[in-house]
Order: sequence, then structure tokens, then C-alpha cells
Amino acid sequence: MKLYEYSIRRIFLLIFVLLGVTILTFYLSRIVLNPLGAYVTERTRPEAIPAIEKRLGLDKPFYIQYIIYLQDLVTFNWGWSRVAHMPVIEALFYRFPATVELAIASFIIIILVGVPLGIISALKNNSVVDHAIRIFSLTGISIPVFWLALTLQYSFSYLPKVAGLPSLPSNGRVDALLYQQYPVNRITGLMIFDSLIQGNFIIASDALLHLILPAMTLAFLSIGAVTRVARSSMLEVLRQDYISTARAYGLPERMVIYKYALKNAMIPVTTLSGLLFGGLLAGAIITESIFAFPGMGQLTVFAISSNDSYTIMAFTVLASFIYVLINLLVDIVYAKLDPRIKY
Amino acid sequence: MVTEVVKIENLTKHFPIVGGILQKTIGYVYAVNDVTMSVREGETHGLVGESGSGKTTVGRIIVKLTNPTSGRIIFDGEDITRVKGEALRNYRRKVQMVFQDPYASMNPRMTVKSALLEVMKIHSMHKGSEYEYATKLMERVGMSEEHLYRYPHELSGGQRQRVVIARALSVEPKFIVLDEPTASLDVSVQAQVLDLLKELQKQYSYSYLLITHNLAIIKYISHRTTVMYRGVWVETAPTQELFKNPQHPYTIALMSAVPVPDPTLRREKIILKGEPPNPIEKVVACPFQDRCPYVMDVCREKMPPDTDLGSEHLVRCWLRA
Amino acid sequence: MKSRQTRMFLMDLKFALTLLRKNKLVVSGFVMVLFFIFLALFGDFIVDPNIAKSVDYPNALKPPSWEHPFGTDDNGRDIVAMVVLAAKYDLAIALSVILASIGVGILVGSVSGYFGGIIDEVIMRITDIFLAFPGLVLAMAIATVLGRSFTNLMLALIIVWWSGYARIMRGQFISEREKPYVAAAKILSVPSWRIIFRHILPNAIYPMLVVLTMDMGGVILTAAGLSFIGLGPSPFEPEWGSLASRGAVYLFQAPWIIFFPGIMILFACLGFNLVGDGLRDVLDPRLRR
Amino acid sequence: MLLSVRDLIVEFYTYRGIVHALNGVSFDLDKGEVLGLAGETGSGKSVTAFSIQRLLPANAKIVSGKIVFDGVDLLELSEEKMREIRGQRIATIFQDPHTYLNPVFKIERQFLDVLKYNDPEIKALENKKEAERIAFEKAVEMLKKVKMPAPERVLKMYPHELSGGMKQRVLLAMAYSLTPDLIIADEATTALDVTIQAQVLEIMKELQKEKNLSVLLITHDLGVIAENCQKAAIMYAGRVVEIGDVKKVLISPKHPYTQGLLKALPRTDKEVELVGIPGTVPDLVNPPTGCAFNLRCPYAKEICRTKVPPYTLEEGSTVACYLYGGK
Amino acid sequence: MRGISRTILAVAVIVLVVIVGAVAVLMQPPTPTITTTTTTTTATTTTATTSTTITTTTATTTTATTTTVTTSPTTTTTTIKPPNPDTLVQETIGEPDYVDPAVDYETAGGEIIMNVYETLMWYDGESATKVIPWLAESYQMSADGKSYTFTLRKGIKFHDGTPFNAKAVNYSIVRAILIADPNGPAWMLGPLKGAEELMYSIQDGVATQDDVAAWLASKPIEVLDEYTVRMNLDYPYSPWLSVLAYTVTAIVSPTYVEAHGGIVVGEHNEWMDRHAEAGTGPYILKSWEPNVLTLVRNDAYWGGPKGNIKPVLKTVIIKGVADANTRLLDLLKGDADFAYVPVTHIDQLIDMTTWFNEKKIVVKPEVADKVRVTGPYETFNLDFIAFNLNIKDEITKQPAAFQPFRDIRVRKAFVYAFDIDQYLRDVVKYFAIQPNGPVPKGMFGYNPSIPTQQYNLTKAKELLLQAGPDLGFSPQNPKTMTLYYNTGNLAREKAALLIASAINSLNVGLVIQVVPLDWPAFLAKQRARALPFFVLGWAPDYVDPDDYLIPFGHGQKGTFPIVIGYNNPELNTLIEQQAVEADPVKRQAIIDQIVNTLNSEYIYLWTAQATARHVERTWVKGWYYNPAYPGNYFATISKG
Repeated sequence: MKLYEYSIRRIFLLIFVLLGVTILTFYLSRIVLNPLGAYVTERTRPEAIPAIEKRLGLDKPFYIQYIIYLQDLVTFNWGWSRVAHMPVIEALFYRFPATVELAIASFIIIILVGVPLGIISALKNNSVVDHAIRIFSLTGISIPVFWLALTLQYSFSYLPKVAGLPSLPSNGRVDALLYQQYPVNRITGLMIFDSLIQGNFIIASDALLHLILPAMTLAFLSIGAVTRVARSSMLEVLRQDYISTARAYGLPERMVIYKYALKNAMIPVTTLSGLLFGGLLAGAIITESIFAFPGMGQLTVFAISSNDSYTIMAFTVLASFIYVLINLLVDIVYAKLDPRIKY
Repeated sequence: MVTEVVKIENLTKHFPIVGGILQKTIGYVYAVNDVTMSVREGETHGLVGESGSGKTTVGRIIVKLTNPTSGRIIFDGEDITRVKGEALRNYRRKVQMVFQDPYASMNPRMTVKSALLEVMKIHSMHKGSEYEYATKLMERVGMSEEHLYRYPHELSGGQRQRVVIARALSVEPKFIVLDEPTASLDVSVQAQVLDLLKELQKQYSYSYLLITHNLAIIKYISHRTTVMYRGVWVETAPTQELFKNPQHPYTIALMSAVPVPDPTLRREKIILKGEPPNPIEKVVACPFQDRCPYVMDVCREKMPPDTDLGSEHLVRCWLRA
Repeated sequence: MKSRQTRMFLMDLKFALTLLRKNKLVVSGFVMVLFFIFLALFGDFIVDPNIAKSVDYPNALKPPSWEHPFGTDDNGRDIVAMVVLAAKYDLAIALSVILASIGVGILVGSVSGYFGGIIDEVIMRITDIFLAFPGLVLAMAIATVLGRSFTNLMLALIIVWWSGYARIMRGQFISEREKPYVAAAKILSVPSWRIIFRHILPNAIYPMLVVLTMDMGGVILTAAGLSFIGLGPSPFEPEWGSLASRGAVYLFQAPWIIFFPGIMILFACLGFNLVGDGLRDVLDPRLRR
Repeated sequence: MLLSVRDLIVEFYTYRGIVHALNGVSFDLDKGEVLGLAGETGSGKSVTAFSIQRLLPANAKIVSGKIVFDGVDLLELSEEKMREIRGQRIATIFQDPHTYLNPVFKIERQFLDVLKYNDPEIKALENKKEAERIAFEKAVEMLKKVKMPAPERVLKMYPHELSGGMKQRVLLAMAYSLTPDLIIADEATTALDVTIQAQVLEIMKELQKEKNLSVLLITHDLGVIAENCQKAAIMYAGRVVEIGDVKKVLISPKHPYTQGLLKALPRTDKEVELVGIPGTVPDLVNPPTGCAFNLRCPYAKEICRTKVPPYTLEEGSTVACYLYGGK
Repeated sequence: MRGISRTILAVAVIVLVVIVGAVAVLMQPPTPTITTTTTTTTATTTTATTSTTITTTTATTTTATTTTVTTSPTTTTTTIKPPNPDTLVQETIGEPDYVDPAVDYETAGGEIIMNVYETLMWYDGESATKVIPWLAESYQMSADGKSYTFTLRKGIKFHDGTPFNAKAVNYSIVRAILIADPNGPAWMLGPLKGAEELMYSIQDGVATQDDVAAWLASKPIEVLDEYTVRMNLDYPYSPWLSVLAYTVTAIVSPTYVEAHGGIVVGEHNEWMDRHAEAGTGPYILKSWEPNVLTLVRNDAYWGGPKGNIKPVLKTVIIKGVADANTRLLDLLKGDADFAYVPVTHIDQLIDMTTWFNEKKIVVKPEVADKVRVTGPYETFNLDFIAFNLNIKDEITKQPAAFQPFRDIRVRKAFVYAFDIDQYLRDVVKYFAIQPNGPVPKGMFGYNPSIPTQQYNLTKAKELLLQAGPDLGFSPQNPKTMTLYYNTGNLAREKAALLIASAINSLNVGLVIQVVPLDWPAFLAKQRARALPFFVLGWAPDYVDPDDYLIPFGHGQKGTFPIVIGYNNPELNTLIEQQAVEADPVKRQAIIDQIVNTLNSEYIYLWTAQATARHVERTWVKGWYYNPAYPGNYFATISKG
């Protein structure tokens, strides 16, 4: 099977999975989490409730509600987000780029730190360095996110502030006052990118500063995973016969490791990284909440605790879409990396 | 009159290759193409060929691990090609198989004892005396009662294969498919296992279908032999006759290619050029045409007919037709 | 004659122990896990369980002292006591989520992987949906609807967790069912259910032990995360995540509230991860043969 | 004397304990000579090969011994010098061609890299492009030499697109392109079908004759040794138990193990009654004291159980057995 | 192997040292100052960054100890120059739901609205009771009290340039009524002729265009001329002028609204929900991004009724910062000028000893040059616990079998069990007073002589032991009950825990579980009458006892009596009587009667009437407190 055929087939399945996700989402937000609860307050007269139900379309049979929901979904009529105080689509327009920016930043850290650590660990297998790196990576996957986030916030933001030292911002995406003085036109929504292409270096650096702590938090949790995979796959590859061939045919050790072994070892790392990136996009909920980073995750926490069904639906559909899309991309990249894979 | 325990007629197996957006069958691997052969009671029939010749598939079809695309399997005069359920269970009490890698063909988390007793329980044999029977089986394959309590990884390669044989014997079959039974064993152990198989046959007159790539083993143990190439049988004859008087160019080349551990013997070797053809191409003419030193035009057009050379020696080659 | 199996087990154990002895990291992991289990089992005897169910506001936010070595929380409860009492709940969450999820995973994955075909297709597509669905959202929705309690937190996590195992188990089954020992069993007319549960399952589940052990830590972390964003159980039911989450507000005045429960989570997870890491070596057939 | 291995002792450190893989291996190999090294699984054939190349895994250690290659003890060379030896003077052809080619690089890349780092002519070139081109030509030429059909096309392929025989030929071509003095063929044809094996052995023979190379042919197949070697060495449990002219060793074996081995071997050339060697190969974590074969040996004496037998010369073969040497 | 053991040893030592170091530092004697926090913090930093050697940690410990001793070296006087004198940054919690006066019904939005829009009547400076004509120049009440005639100010323009006139007044109020958001504040306009009926039918989805036209034709509001407008009520309604000071009656520019979607009956205007840029007020909402709202000055502001309001600040940035620690730190650093500092963090700014002893707010000396804390200010926010007399099952909707609160002894016992002193001192840090009934202190109708509820655990136990056998619970046969509160409200949570812990400690066979619920879930349970008892708060819409007596006492109209199944016809009559009673003295008497009756029934446990304080940088000038304001009025504020 050709790769494009495979991709088309996967996209078919993707639609199927997304349809399933919408059903699940719909079930959750319409039936499990009664959306009415959010639209009725203690002052609402009981007589007014049927009218509210009618306005929300809750009086129709479920399957019709679902069809309407699907129609709205494909026409991007995603409803009003009560927690964002704006239409859901607009909220995503504001918040999704923020999440993407955060994900990219932490992803860069993860790769730049995680992969070299894994390789060093594999090359110095069973040495002190290896053990230190293993402990480090195990700690990374064992540490509670919120604990790490708060600790970082405390050490790099609160403490220096109290001591009157320069501190890292612990909150938000950009300093509101600075932003007021040096506004940036929204182009992609990626604050750093936008401000850079507009030559606004003040905002660019401020936005970068705001990214450091949340990106570090997110990164630290995943570095462990990347390091472990990089290490074990590098060890695995170094054990392979073709490495012996390369050595036996007199190739220099550096070349054997950094060219021959590395490319093979990177295949699983790439797969993991793709999935990780998807996870970062969809899963920065706690980090965003703690650092008040105005991304999707923060919004979702609010949305769930206030039964904002439209926002929940939008988030789940988007997150699932990202998940399946990234899975597809990972598989395609995998095939590109490993010529043995056939579909 | 010798009776044929198993007879396969025009056996064909094509594995579909699935592909495309809708996961349709877009081609086939032509594994076995029109194979006919039989195994007689109390004798060993060797099935020899190189990798990809379809010999293992024939074995798996006979024990019904997979169904043939066409053709018939006749066991004890009964057509069992499509049997299911209880009939299949009955069939499998008479037919057993020993696999190439004894370690892989044993459940690593079961002791020898539980593996043996499980079989007897399933077939409700030797009720109440399962254990005694298991001990007897172990003795029969040259092992002791003590070995019953071992896990596969606590046994050596030869012992494992003995246990696998004992397990196959536990249902008291008439016929056993031996799929490269010694390929994973060292020479010194291989001899023990081969002798055991021979001894068992002598005592209990089992019929064997011995699948192997090793001509030396064929020569040592089998009574009659069929040579396969690319899913097609090319020659079949009593082993003695085959070795003395090989007729098919492939058989001849194969025999000359086998290294002989006698440095004094200087033979002229026939070196075949090329490699076996791709099994996804349908076999319409002689499968050996591309490598045959004597290839003729007719070889590329039609499948050679089965030619009886007398004394049960059959060959499929236009040279002999 | 069970003795042989016992001996086998002892041999396995001895082998495991030799391996573990050579890896001091794993030993430290074991110590952490054992300590955790000890707290979970005997926590109620070490400290008065009533502490968790009462408040003492005049003593709130007291910094660590000899009387309260870890300080007190915003409800005036001794953090040592709370942390000890919480071990039981966290272990219960981890164990039940893992066991239930792997149970479901085995059931779904084995049927799907062994039979293949259309059954497999349907089951796996449903699993895919659950995999694609953002787990935290699902868990949060469940916790929101059912209310804050331990059972609901567990339930939410199980619903999120099973699908991953189902997929792994399916993969294991597919790779195992091709092995000759399954073919051998088929030829010996071993019934399907028996092949699935007696032959394939033990072989398929063994490599999972590593994942399962490491996931014990993962569950504790996830549960703590859910607690932190406000889906934790009632304040009267101590759980490390929710204890720590109480500290977030007082991070400035009383960092000890978040510090100690956080450390406990870290060590418990680290313990499981280290043990899992060591188990990987124990189960590695390369080292065994 | 091109290669001389003396009392090589190699240990592997595993979780099970120390594996005594080689327990004093000694043999010599002359220029232009083909020496067959035979033995069963775990007898230490491959470990010997890897030791000579100094490519043992990290958990292995050469405890003692000498490997003198062309007058130099390889064990005392620096890693850099050893690399040059590996690339330019000793070439290895490995057992399983499927695993010994890097799956993610095209043949071309792997071949050219080998040439670029080892071929003195190409190494000397300043112009990188030019070097690439010349290397490519040389690769094609070498592939032609191993009778590879359509070598240019093969070079543009990934290893998985080639059949086993073709891969083995690629490895062969790479090995010979280095113009080595010594070729170590480590079970080079074991994984191949008999007809393909015959092809590969034929090519190897031609190349050996052409360049008058020394070959260390490692195999478990005594037939291959009989047909290709001048000298044969039989290994058992990490030790060479018998070494000598191939005719002597295979026709009139001296060591009980060699004798047993030959008796257990089914043959196509004559009718035989097989006799297996009782027992199994010893566990090298806990090897038996004395002669490693004593537990399976029909002639075992008291001394065999306590002391390792020294080598004695018996009718032109060197044998490690107390049956000989008049003791 | 040696390598490994060394690693382990090193790690173990580091961990040990860090923990010991942390504990050692944390064991410093508690002084709730920022400097102390510095020390504890240092220890945690060490842990977080995992220092590598023993020496580092010891060094840190020493540093930490010295820091405690050092006092603030800054002795400069109160003048620190603000970095941005034109911009005010306010950090608060949350952000508005909407900024449309017709639908917004919470304080964050109210704050924006009161700065962007104006009303006909508004509070005079700091007074919460004195309402003066604002956009109106004067008004006249008809003799029957059923119609009000307003003369409007001339020459005022909306931000978009539209002139302010009677039509705009009519438009704005009619607009709120036609939107008729069931969750919004439009209900307050109910007394207007036919408005309540119309809004109900709009909310119930039965109103037709004809109904709307008919209502408009009935002239609830008459535009008499360009600057005169008359409002006609269904009945005389004394709080009407207070209603007219509420944001729901804010006047919006009709041309602007028409240009952005106009009025749709029964529907929000989504543009107006998010934009506030066409009022008459001193500020304009320039942008609203997630958690950040920016107001800019209306340079053409008319100056207010006294002509003295000249907004100084060019920009006001209102940031939603959920984390109290961050708000506090930003304030101290000078990044924020106003910050909401909750009770939990106020001890960082003020001297708690003085506050506890003298009820006087004194800023700590080390931050006195930076921060000003004013107060205490009385608010009208009332926290309480209500007991459900008719608990229902949420699913079956049938009354539950166990109805403990139908027995007054149980209710009384619960009231006795609440340690109000501990609550006020240790939980709300005296930033609340104990209410003596539904009418808060500072409002008309409050009578200080009405006694407060008392704490008496012995009596509580007695009562419960008495009531137990009748209700079927005893120490041997305990019954479990669940107390709910909404997640995130720490004071309510602690009130819940306090009473639950007290009842549980009595061992009388009643076991109270405490369960937090998200607000929507809480409301749903409350509506289903499924909450056995619950902790909640109440804030007024307009400053009148009516807004307390009805919701707490009226069995048919009142929010809480309905959900807890309490209906006392006599009380209902009394409540209706006091609403129309024009004579303050007589009205007071009726109110006292209502309060006493309610208190004697023990259906509410009055926990706290919050006291507010205001925290700002010392460089901010011109702020004042008015309890009726939803937020800060920026027009009078300056910096520097």
C-alpha cells in the first residue's frame, strides 16, 4: 500500500474516531453534565426554565440535538463560551495560539535537553553519569506537576520579588502594562512571533520571560520520558549487529555513534516526541492554571467547574482532533524515517 | 499393499495480500501450488526445499492450522479438508506436529507436567492415571519423571525437543508432522533426537512427514522424499533412489551444493545463478526456469508434466518428459 | 506436587533478588514503596485518624515545630498526621485503578487480539475514541457529576485508564498468538478460552508488569493532579494531592503545606518507578538466558 | 605467521555471573592460509572473532592472552590504531546479513563511508565530490566482483529491499574493497540457503585465491570446512581442543569430542549410523574442572576431572587430551 | 558497582541534607512577616533546585537566619515616585461576565459599567444611602408615589458623539426589559408599569411582537420632551430611586446599540456583552482580552453633577489574577496599584496584633512606605448556613425519610454548635462581624438590640441527645448527613468544616460529611431541594432591607425559604407590609418583628457579615469607599 493511500485510509478512520468523540462529548455535556444547571441560577423562576431549555435546544429529542450539534460543529458555530465571556470560536482564537506557543517552547526544551541526556546516559551506560541522569529522568516523571509549578513559581518569582531581585514573571502571557504601551497586532496569535516580525522586541522579550517558568515546568515532566526512550533505544541500537559492522569496517567511533547509531535511535524518540507534542497541546491544564497562562487548558478547567458545555465540547473535539492528527503525522514520519515500514 | 495414511491432492495455498484504501486483496503470495503427495503407514516422507519453497505451509495445512485454497487432504481414506468442531478434534488426536524451535513451541509459563496433563484432560484420556501415563511418555522419549516438574527454560535444547515430541505422542497419534525438528539443535544433540524419532517409529509405527532443508537428515531418516521449489513439487522418489539417481536439475544442483565433511572428496559443484523468484508471481510454467542451466523455451511456457520414471520415481521437468 | 512450583518461584525470586541487589537504585525504590505500603497499612495506628475529620482553627498554618514537625494546614490539622493518613487513600486509588483497568484491558484486548477480524475492528475503534478523548476532561466531567469522593475519583481514573491497556494487551495478544506454542496448543485441540487465559495471558501480562508498576506512580500523580484542580475528595478525606492543593493558596505564608505532601507523592512515585525500572531488568529475557 | 592467538581468556560479566567464554584459545594462521574454526553453539567461535577485532561488548573483558597480528599485539594498540587495522587490514563478514546492514541507510551510504574512511586513495582526495564519485565507482566495481547483478541499482536501495544472498554479497564486497590481509568470516553463510551458500562460498574462494588472503572461516558446518579450508580447529567450551590439517582432523580425528562430532553428523555422501554425544554442553558460568569435555567423554579418566589437558602433537594434529602425549 | 553506590550515597546525602535543612529553617519561630517567609522560602528553593553539596545548604541556612534578624533598611518617607503616573493597574479576581448593563449582574462587570456608563440617579460620594440626581437634573415623585418625572441634564454626549436625551433614557431601560435575561438584573425593573408581566412572558418564551408593542403603547416610560422623561409604576415602590442607581438602568447610546445589533427581544446583544464604549461615563473600555481589561479616559467627560469630576488617570488596567500571592507581590513590587488581598493574606500587610486588639488597621512598618490599607468598611454581604426542613431526594424528587431539621431542637443544636468566636477570629480574622439577623449592620432596618446567636456546645449536645431518639439516631446507631458548600470559597468551606467537626465531636450519632460542589452542581442540588443544609452567602442588589427580608423570609417569593421548605404566612404578610410602609419608625417595628420571628425559628445560622478593607499603593490618591458601588470609581483617583 502506498503511503498516500494509507494516509487516506487513516483519515477515514480519523473521521470515524472524531465522530465517536463527538458522541461521547455530546453525551457528557448534554446528558451527564446537564447544561441547564449553568443557565439557571437561584433567582431563576421555575416557570422560565422551559423557555431556557427551548433556547438551548434541550427540548428536542437527543438525536436531533446531536444533529444540530454536528451541523454547528462543521459550520464553526460553536456557541457562546460563558467562562471566556465570548463566542467559543473567538475564545479558541485567543487561547489556542497561547497554548501552541507554550507547547512549542517546552517542546524545544524537552528535545534540547532530553535527547542529549539520553544519549550521554546510553554512552556512559552504568557509570555515575548514567545513574545521575536516570535518577533525574525518573524524578521528572515522578514529580507532581502542580508541585513543580508552584515550587518554580515560588523560587524564581516570589522569592526574588520579595528580596527585591530581578524575578521571572509567574503569571499570564505578557505584562499588561507593557502591552498597553507597546501593543502588538495579532497576526498568528503567537505573541513572540508576532511581536518579532513587527519589530517589537520589548514585548517579544517580555513574552519570552513569561514563557520560561510554565515551559520549564511542562518540559521537566517530559524530559524524563524522552531521556528514557532515547537512552534505551540508543542502548538497543548500540547492541545491534550493524553497529558492529560499522566498527568492524573501520569507521571512526564518532561517526558510528553520531551518524549510524543516532539515526536509528531517533526513530522511537521521534515517535514519542510527536505524541508528546500532542500531549502538550492538550494536556497543559494544570500548568496553565497555575501560571494563569491564558491558554486552552486554563479555560477548560474553568469550563468544567462551571458546566460550560459549549467550551467543554469545543475543547474535547479540538483536543481529540489534535490527538488523532498527530498520531497520523507520527505514523507518516515514522514511515519516512524507517524505510523498512511498508503499508 | 502399503496403506497411505495421508494423501494430499492438488493442494494449493494462496495467502492474500491486503492493501489499498478499502483494504481489499490486491494480490497473493503463491505459497503452495498444486502439490500432490502421500505418506504411507509406518514410513517417513521427507519434504525438502529451501526457504520459501512452501514446505512448512504444506505441513501447517495438513495439521489444519490453516486451510488450503484448493485441493484435498485425505486421512485414512477420509476427506478431512473441511472438518470442523468435534471431527477436527478427533482428527487432531490422530495427527500431531513438532515445530522447529522447541523453546518457542512450549508455553514458557507451564511445567512439562501441566503441559502434558492438559492435553490428556482435554481429550479425556487415561482418566485417573494421567500422571502415570505422563511418566511413561517421558520415559519413552528418554527422559525421567523428574523432568516433569521443569519449566521449558530449565531444560536443554535437546530435552525440550524430546518434551515436545512426548507432548505430540500424548494423544497417541498415527501421524506426526516434523517441521525442521532439529534445525535449532547442535549436531551432537541432533543425532540423539533423530535416533529417538527413528526408534519411536520402529516401535509404534508412526508415520512422519519430515519437513527440512537438510538433505543429510533426509538421507538418514526418510524413506521417500519429495523435493519442492517455489511451492511446486519438482521430484519425488524413494530416498535411496533419489540420492542415487536425481533427475530434476534442481535436485541435482541442491545435492551438489551440500558441503560434505570429507576433505578428500573433490567434486565438481553446480553453482546455480540467481535467487528463487518472488512468490507473489503466479506460477504458470516451470518455477526453476530462471536458474536452470538447461532451460528450454518450453520451460518458460508450460508447467512440465508429471513424469513417472518407474520405481515410484516421479519428476516434473521438460528434460525428462 | 506443588513443591516444584514453589521451588521455581523461589528460584525466580532468588534471581530477581540477585538482580535487584546489584542495582542499588532499585533497592532504594523498594524501600520507598515499602515505606508507603507500611504507612498505608498502619497509618491509622500510628496517628489518630480522627485528626483528619476535625478542625482546629486557632492552630492553623503553624510552621514546623517539635509539636508539629511538618507544621499544620489551614484547618489546623497536623500535616504529619494528614500525610500518614493519606497514604492509605492514595495506595487504594493506585491499586484499584491499576487492577480494574488492567482487568478491563485484558478482557477487551484479549478478545480483540485473539479473534481479530471484525470484532477486533469494532472494539479497537471504540478504544480509539476513548484514547483520543482528552482523559483529564473525562475524569473531570465524571468527578463533577458524581461528586467529590474517593470512589468517584477512582471510577473516573479507571474510565480514563483502561483504553491504553486494552490497546497494549491487544498488541501483546497479536504478537503472542503467532508464536508456535499457540499453534501447538491449537493442534492439541486446546479450547480457545483456555488458550487465551491459560497460555497467552500469562505470557502477555508478564511484560506488562513493568508498565503496571510504573503506572502505580502515574495514577497517584494523576489523582493528585485532579485533586489539585479541585476535583479531589472532601477535606475530611485526606489525599496527598488535595492536601497539597490546599497549600497553593498559602504558598506564601505556609509553604510547608504543599511541600510535604508533594514530597510524599514524589517519593511514592519515584519508588514505583524505580521498582518498575528494576523489574524491567528482572523480566528481560536477554538477561535471564 | 600473519595471526597468532595465544592463551586468550575472555570473560563476560552478566547478571547470572561471570561467563568464562574463552579459556585459553590458541591458534596460528599463516599468510594465504584458510583456517576453519568449528564448534557448537557457545563454544566461543564468535567470541574469538570479536576478540581479534576488539569489538567485544562492554560487559566482556579480555582477561589475558595475546593476539599478534603481523608482528603487533593487537591488544596493546590504541583504539585509533586498532580502528585503522579493522578498516584496512582485517575485514569481517558476519553471520546474519539481515542484521548486519544498517536498515535506515541506503547501501550506497554505508559502502561509500567505508571506502572514504579506509581507502588510502580516496582518503587522500581533497575534493569531497570527487572522492564521492571515485568511491561510488569503486563500490560498483567491487559489487561486480561479487557477481552482483545491476550494482548501480543495488547501491541506491535500502537493505530491506535486498534478499539475504544479495546482502551477504554486499557485505562481502565491502570487506574485500578494503584489500585486507585477513578476512574473518563469522558463520558467513549459515543463514543462507544451500544453493546461495554455494554461490557465496565460491566467490569467497575466488577472491581468496586472487589476493592470496588469509581467511579465518568460522562455522558449525564441518562440510563447509572440509571444502574450503586447509587447516581446521575444533573448539569446545571456550577452548581449541584439536587443530591441524583439515584432512587429518576430519578423516582421523584424535580428540574424543571431534570423534563424537563426526559420528553424530548425518551425511549425504555415505550411509552412516549416527551416534549422538551424550549429555549437554557445559554451562560456562560454572564450567567443570579439568577438561571441559570430561562429563561427556567416554574415555574420561581421573586426571581429566581435575586438570586441564595441555596441547600435544599427535600425528600432525595438535590435541588437548590426556589420551595422547604418553601421560 | 562502586560507582552506583557512590551515586546513591550522594543522592541520599543531598536529599537528607535538603530535608534537614528545610526542616531546620522552617522551625524558626513564627512571625507572620514577609521577612520570615523569605527565610522559609529560601529553604524550599534549595530543595527545588537540588543543591549538590552540603556546604551550599548550610550556607543557605545561615543566610536565612540572618535575614530574619535584619529589618527593612529602607527608611525613606512615604513618597515613592510611581513609575507610570498616568496608568493605574488593578489586580483582582476573575473577570466580568458581561459589560452590558442590561444583563450583567455581578461586581466585576458592574465596576466596568459604573465607570463607562451612568445612571439617572447615583450615590453621592461615599454615601451608600444618599442617592442624588446624576444624569437627571432633578426629579419629581407624583403624590400617589406611582410616577416619577425626571428633568435631564443638557449638553452631555455619549462617547460615540450621540447626544444624551430622554429618548436614550427610554431606549436603555426598555432595552433591559426587552432582553429580560432571566439570570440578569432586569427583574429590578419589575415595578415599572407592566414590566414584570412582560418580562415573565418573554422569559417563558410566550411574548409576541404584539405584546411588546402593546406594552410600549401603555407608556411605562413617557418621553415628554427632549429632556423630560416620566416613569410610571404599577404600585408605589419606595426603593425605586435606589433601583435607578443600579447599573441595570445605565443609559447607553441608542445609535451605538442600533449600529451593533440593536435590540432583540429575549436575546443578549453579543456585541454589547463584550463592548462598553458608548456611555457617558469618565472611562471607555478600550479592550478586553482574556483576564485583562483596559479602560481609557473619556477626555470629554462632562464633570458629574457637581462639575468636579475630572478624571486624571489616562489608562486603567484591570487584571484578573487568581493567585492571591501574586497579587500581593505585584502590589509590593509596585506592579499593581490596587490589589484584592483576601483575609488569608492580609496578615502580610497589616499588624495583626493591633488589629485583633484594637480593631484598627495599621500597616506593618516594613511595607508602610509602599502600601496603604484602609478600612474596616462594612459590607452588606451576609454569610449563613440554612437548614432544609424538607429534604428531597435528587433523583426521585420525593421527600427523604430522614428529616432532622424539621425538629427545631436539631436546628437549635446546630446553631449552638457553631463556635462563632473561633470562626470570626481564626478564620475570617475579624474581617467580619456576627450578624443578628437577616438585616445587615449599616442598613436601614438593622436593630443592634436584637441578640446574636450563641455558641454552647453543652446545650447542643443535650438537644441532640434529646432529639435523637425521636428522629432515629443515637451514638449506637449513627446517621450520616452531608453538608455542601461551593468549591473555592475558603471562608464557607471553613464554616462548613467547623460545624461538621463540632457536631461529629459530640458523638451523638449524627455524622456530618462535608462535600464541596462546583457552583452549577451546587445550584442544581439546591434547586432539587436535595441539600440537607448548606453554607451560602447573600449580597444585596440595592440598599434596602427588602432585598434581605424577601429572600430570607418570604415563603412564596423568597429564594431561600422556597429551597428549604419554610413558609410562614404571617411572616409573608409582615414582609409585604413593611415594603409599602412609608413611615420609617413603623417600618422598623415591623422589620424587628420579622427578624425576631425568623431567629426564633432557627432556620438560619448567621455566620458573618463581612468587613472590607481596601489595599492600595501609597502613591494612589482620591479613592473612597462606598458599599453600594460594585467596584472602584476611577474618575476621582490619581497617582503620584
